[in-house]
Amino acid sequence: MTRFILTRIASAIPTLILVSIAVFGLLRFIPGDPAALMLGDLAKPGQVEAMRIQMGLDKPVVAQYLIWVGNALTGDFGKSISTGQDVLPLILNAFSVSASIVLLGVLIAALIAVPAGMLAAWRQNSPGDVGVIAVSTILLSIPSFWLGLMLLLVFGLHLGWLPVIGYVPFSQGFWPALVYIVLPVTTLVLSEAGPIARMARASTIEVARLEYITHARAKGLSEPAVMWRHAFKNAFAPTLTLIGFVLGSLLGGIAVIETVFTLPGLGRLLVDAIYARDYPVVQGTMLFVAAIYVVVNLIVDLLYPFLDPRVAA
Amino acid sequence: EEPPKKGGTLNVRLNADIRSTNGIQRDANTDTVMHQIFETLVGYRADLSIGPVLAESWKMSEDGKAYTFTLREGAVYHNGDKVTAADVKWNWERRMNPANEWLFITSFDGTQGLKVEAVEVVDERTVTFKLNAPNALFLPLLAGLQANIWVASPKNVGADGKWIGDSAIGSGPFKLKEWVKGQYIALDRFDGYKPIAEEPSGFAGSREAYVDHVRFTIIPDTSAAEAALFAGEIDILPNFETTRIEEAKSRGVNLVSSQGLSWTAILLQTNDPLLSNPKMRKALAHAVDISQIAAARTNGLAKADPSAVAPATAFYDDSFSSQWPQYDPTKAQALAAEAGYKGEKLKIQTNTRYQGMYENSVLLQAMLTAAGFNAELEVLDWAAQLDNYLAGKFQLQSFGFSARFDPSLMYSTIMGDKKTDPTAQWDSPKAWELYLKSVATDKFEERKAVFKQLHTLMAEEVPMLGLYFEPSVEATSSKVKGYTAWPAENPRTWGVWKSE
Amino acid sequence: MLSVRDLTITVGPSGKRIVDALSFDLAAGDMMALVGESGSGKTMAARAILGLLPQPLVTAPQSRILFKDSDLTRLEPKAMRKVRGAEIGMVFQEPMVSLNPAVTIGEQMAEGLRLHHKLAKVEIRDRSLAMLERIRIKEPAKCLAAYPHEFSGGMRQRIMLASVMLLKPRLLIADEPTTALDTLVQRDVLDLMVELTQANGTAVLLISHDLGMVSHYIPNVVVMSEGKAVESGPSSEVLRAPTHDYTRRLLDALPQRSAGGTRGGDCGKPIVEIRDVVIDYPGRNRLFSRTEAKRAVHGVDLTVRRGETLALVGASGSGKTTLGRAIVGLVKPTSGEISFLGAEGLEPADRHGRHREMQIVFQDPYSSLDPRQRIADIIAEPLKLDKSMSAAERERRVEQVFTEVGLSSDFRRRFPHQLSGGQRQRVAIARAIVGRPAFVVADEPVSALDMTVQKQILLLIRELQARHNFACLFVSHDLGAVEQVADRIAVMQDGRIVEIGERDDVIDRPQHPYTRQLLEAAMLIDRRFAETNPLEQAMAR
Amino acid sequence: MKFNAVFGITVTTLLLVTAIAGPWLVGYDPLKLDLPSRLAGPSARHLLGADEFGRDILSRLVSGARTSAWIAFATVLFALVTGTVFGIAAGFLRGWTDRILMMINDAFLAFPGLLLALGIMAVIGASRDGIVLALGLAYMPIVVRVVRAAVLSIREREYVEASRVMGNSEFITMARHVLPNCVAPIIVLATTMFGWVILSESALSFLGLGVPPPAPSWGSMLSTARPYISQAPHLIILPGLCISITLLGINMLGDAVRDWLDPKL
Ligand SMILES: Nc1ncnc2c1ncn2[C@@H]1O[C@H](COP(=O)(O)OP(=O)(O)OP(=O)(O)O)[C@@H](O)[C@H]1O
Ligand SMILES: Nc1ncnc2c1ncn2[C@@H]1O[C@H](COP(=O)(O)OP(=O)(O)OP(=O)(O)O)[C@@H](O)[C@H]1O
Ligand SMILES: [Mg+2]
Ligand SMILES: [Mg+2]
Repeated sequence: MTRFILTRIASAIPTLILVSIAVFGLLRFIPGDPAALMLGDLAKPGQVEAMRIQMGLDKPVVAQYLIWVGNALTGDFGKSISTGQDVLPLILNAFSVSASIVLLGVLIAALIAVPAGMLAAWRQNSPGDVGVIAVSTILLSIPSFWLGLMLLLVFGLHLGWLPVIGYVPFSQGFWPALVYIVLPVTTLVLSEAGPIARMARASTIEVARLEYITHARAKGLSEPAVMWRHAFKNAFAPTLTLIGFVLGSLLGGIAVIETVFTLPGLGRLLVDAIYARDYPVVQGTMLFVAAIYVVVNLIVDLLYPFLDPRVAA
Repeated sequence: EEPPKKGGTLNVRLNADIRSTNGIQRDANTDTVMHQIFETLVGYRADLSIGPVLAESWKMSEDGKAYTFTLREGAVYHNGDKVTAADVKWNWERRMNPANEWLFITSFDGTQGLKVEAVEVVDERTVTFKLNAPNALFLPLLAGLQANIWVASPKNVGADGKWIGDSAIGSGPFKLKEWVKGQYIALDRFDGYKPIAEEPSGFAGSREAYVDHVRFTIIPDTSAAEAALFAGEIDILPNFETTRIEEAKSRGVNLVSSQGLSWTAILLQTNDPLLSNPKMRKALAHAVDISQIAAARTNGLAKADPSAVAPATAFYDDSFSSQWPQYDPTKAQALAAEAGYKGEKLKIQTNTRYQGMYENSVLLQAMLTAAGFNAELEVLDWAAQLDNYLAGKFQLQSFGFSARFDPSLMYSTIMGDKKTDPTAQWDSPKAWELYLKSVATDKFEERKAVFKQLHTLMAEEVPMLGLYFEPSVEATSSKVKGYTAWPAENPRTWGVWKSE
Repeated sequence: MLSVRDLTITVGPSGKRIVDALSFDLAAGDMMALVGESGSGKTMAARAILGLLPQPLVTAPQSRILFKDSDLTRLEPKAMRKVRGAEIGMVFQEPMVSLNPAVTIGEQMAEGLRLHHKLAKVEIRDRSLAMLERIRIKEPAKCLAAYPHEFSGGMRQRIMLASVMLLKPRLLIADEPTTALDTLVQRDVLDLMVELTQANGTAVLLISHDLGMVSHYIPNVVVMSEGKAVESGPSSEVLRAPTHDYTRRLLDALPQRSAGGTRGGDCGKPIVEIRDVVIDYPGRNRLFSRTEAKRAVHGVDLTVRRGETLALVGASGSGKTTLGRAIVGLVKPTSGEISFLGAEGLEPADRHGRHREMQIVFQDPYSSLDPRQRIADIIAEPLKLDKSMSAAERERRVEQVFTEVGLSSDFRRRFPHQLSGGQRQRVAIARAIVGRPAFVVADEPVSALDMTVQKQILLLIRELQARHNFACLFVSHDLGAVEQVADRIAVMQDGRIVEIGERDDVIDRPQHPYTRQLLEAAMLIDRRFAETNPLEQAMAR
Repeated sequence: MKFNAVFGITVTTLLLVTAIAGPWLVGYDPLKLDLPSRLAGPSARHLLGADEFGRDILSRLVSGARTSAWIAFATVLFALVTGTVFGIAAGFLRGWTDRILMMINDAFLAFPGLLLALGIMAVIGASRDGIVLALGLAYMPIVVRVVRAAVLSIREREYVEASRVMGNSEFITMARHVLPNCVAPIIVLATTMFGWVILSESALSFLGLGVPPPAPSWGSMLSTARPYISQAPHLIILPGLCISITLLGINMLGDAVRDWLDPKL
């Protein structure tokens, strides 16, 4: 198993290299110039050029890449072009924000959606099933930024129950932090619960018709027991893939939700950096996001054999 | 009107984090925050005249080539040190040091005419700036917000000659408490601040502060910022989108507005085969109803102004608005036909990052289409559009110029030789001569006459389509008292107090 | 105790009748057998008792199933759950698909005990272990922690039985519970059932094709054909003097040693050669460790010649299936060589083409049929590889195979789940032989077939051999069938071949003690059973 | 017929009819400005009201249907076909093929869609096809993952082994036995994706990378209406409703198709 983990991590290295090259190349390929953005309409000819030299952007792209990789290997991801801050702490701070919301949100979404989807499948075509389908489909069709704004309007403005903006890290106390992330987490829960519930329902329907389920019933097990002990593990595998995917992509930043609720998360960091053509930040963040993605997938792969012993890890 | 009272926290929205505290790496947000902490020698009043800030008075020499400033009595830094004339010199030299890459070096080294030849310390509170020639722009530049020519304590700089991290020891009414990157910048009132007697106006005059704390909260999303304002979580929302005014009023929010200085325009590439013909450009001008665009976009707060002279400045009168090809689609068609236009595609570059630029372009496209032009929008990422602006790679572009406090500064921005400076919109030797005339004197009437001539020329050549000056609208919660808008969009936190 | 009246099962509320007015009674402590034609509705009748009919099938309203004074057809779901497992236990026909692949054996066994008997953990474990031991599972402690796919077909069948019997239900319904068991284990299992009836007064309803076993163990019998009970009564009487035509045919079909006897020598060349093959199953990955590997086959040498049937018999779990799968290339031997038609090893690359010559009938036909394909498509599939064959020819061949294996062409458009166990098995056989391969591995191909069909299939194999000279590795526990079809017999125990020889030599003059035990335990029904009382015989044992 | 099939077919047909015949259905030009009616609510002049430039919402919705439907269908089709091919290839061939495909796939997945979209738009310019390509490439790796996972579990089944033993090539085995048995998750994913695509398109429009204005798409209508959310809620409710109903229909249709394909029902 340890070997498996090590090989998996080793096999992620080419992925990371691929990502870094693609990001590096694409960034320099798309129009837009960090120096120009910094100067805006105040720029005078020559000033942009001077700024580029100062930023080290005048060197050939390959040389820039090698310099960057070399520094990155020593843990130096450079400094942000627009704010001059070190990239790594910038990323880690932003990640802690995104991660606490995403983990909480996806966890709650899964805890609600997976049982709901499975229950719906179990009572296929019952009113409960129709209800779950309807709710999950409706949730699925609501844009999350819109949902977030609505929540903001209702709970933040009309009712005034919750703060509208800002973020307090958990290190500054549990309750204050909680108050600030209730709305973003709720938005995330609502927008992620739809697909998860549908996936759980579909795969449970597949499993529910298998012979061993009938056999479990023949043992006199109650329906919840049949479902929990026999259907769950088998039906959960595809859902786990989906959850893994959702986690992997969300941990890389929930730009929209972060923007609506003004959370200083990874997604916003990345989007802002892309718009500002803040190359070091984009590159560092991308590498980080790719690494997160690899780790989440590794965990999913490690969990898989527990759900389906026939699939050897 | 209740009397000012002390205490409380004032929350101000910023749409992005600031860049640094050193006055060199800057943007509009950075300027806003730094001007609460630091003081320039002189500043703009709300009527855009120059008033005292750190310098309580100044004198121009007879030949107009020397300005002598007297520092405010009792001015001290946040660390208790006295502000001295030597510090002014030291700050100046730091800025002018090419290694520091200050953006405005060229404004003062003779490249653009003006040159500060020496800064001399007369005594502890008196300092003299010596110029190469009289220049009407010297004081306006010194007072400019973007140049950030404020006076900082030399202790902000370490032994290595570099600015220390987030250090911000200034002499303003607030001192930096905490800068949490990406989230907020917290300021505390500096109780050692001794204001001057002059009434506060714009960035000039007394900066006496009332609130105990100021917090600039970073909220990039406009809708979220509004929500925060309506929920009472922020007190001041600068740059309020004019189209949202009705909504805000209905929610009990106070709105203050004033004429603005940011000029919104449609750029025309005069090198373009089609647009190099002035007839064609005139045809376009006739096809666009700028007053309707201005009205729709600014909710009636701003009038159309095709000239570079802002209505907020004392130089403006109605002739700047009226002297321009009138809205007349028939005439537009006739002119276009004369120019040999045969339905070729006209591409308008725009972006959605700035709502104003976007909406202007949509309106423009609809009007041009209605007048029989084959106009098309090309929506770009702002960075890409800016690249094109800098390289002159566009046919039409919806654009906005940031605030320039003096008409000459705005004219100088749009003028130049397209061969060497692709950002120049108006490549006309005649116009350049007029511009030079406008800065050679600081007599008001003389300057105004020159501006009129400039505008007449512009209406003749139509190098671009000026639309209007974005009004400066700020929304404040009903608790905020004593807050007024002024042409610059940068909010002020002094002179403001909160009621219960 | 159980009284079934007019049990009628239809496809949908008004469709075809699958079971037609079936009635019988079963008293406490009694054993009864349900025998009959494959597809006659035995399985469905049994499932109806527990209210577990698959989707479109429903019990007609006139049916009554009285169990301990309540009518099971009218019971509330909650009350029904109390009956299931605790009162009525059921062993399903297909053990391979009836165990949950994702749950350990221990957990699946413990479940019922925990639910119905509320026992402590230790107690549950002890009882499970004891039961596994009774049914001859080696290393029962390890077995509890293992997953179903790690077991052989027979082992899974025993585990199923164990988990049901563990609960000591009042009524035990066992649907073909011993098809995958060797004769020794089969005897143990049946003894266990008898013990259960005697100690607890459990009633047993056994569904079986094995008339030998029925005559040895079960006092009463109901014979079904086409959904109806055509005959019933004490087994001795019914089997001695069958009155119904179908019963008579059934008895006529009892396996006999084929006259052809040893054809082995004449058609010479080896088609499959196995040299010193060892097969290990790798262990399962745990988070930080790996369960140890398991050796299923320990160095086997074996040759199958053209045109012969080599029967592979042996203990359940001795590695027969594993060996068969290795021959067709589904399992890679750890060491040793397997050659087919003189060429070595079967890599996926060269499987194409040459592999058409080699087919397999899987031990578990259900899971080897694609649930989304119709029967005719499943059977026609191997023919599609032969590009020279026209669609019409293919059609004709499929039609022919349908009759050969005794399937009516009604089934052409059905899906696998709409068939009975025996019907599925025939589909699997049909698929294997439709392309006229040179060699077939048939893993328990007739275990789910009643005597008449079984006879038909066995004759078919012989006939095809005579006509096309194909070879067959015939894996079976049914020594009657083996006797009928085999040219040579190999006996396997614990992953080794312990005896191999001509059929008559092995059956009449067994050398190895294990072979002798197997043969002794065989409950071959022979013509003489009419004279002896099977019950007495059973008691005597 | 079941409710979901009826509803699904009705909505999809309606969508297609609107998409095809849209311009003839509503006589009003979706691009025509009417500044006095700015942000007006429903009236006789504008049945569903007017937007921030006074353009008629109804005609914009109808003309947006075409754009949105085309983008969604094309993107889902693109992602589905490419993703299924790669997913099956990776899951079935395993070994090096799998490893290399997954490496590339992971790189794709980890790549921010925004950057990808920016890059593509830079090459082929902001256009409908560019959006389809960008979104298709962004969604393809998801399909690959889901399909691969389904294949990994199905390939262990005995009927797949049976097919190989039969002598079927790996390709035939995949096409005939593996693929049909993965349809359920694929259909669920496809219908879910339909929604994601419409929403992503709105996000792209919001960032200025969507359908080039002034041509409307539901997504861009939704995003540009955002500042007016409380002032003129119909601007955001109506396109949102169109999206939601369409998705509801597509999802139900998907469910119906899946049930119809399922032999066990
Ligand atoms: N879902 C279904 N739809 C239609 N017919 C079905 C369905 N399921 C089973 N049948 C038919 O019902 C009949 C009875 O099936 P059943 O499984 O009870 O047979 P059986 O007596 O157990 O046969 P075997 O001995 O082969 O297991 C068979 O002919 C089968 O084809
Ligand atoms: N996937 C597996 N992992 C581990 N062990 C296995 C696996 N499959 C089979 N075995 C073990 O290999 C041995 C041989 O199994 P095999 O299926 O070949 O037996 P068999 O002779 O066919 O038995 P039966 O007659 O019961 O079908 C058994 O002990 C079984 O537990
Ligand atoms: Mg049966
Ligand atoms: Mg076996």
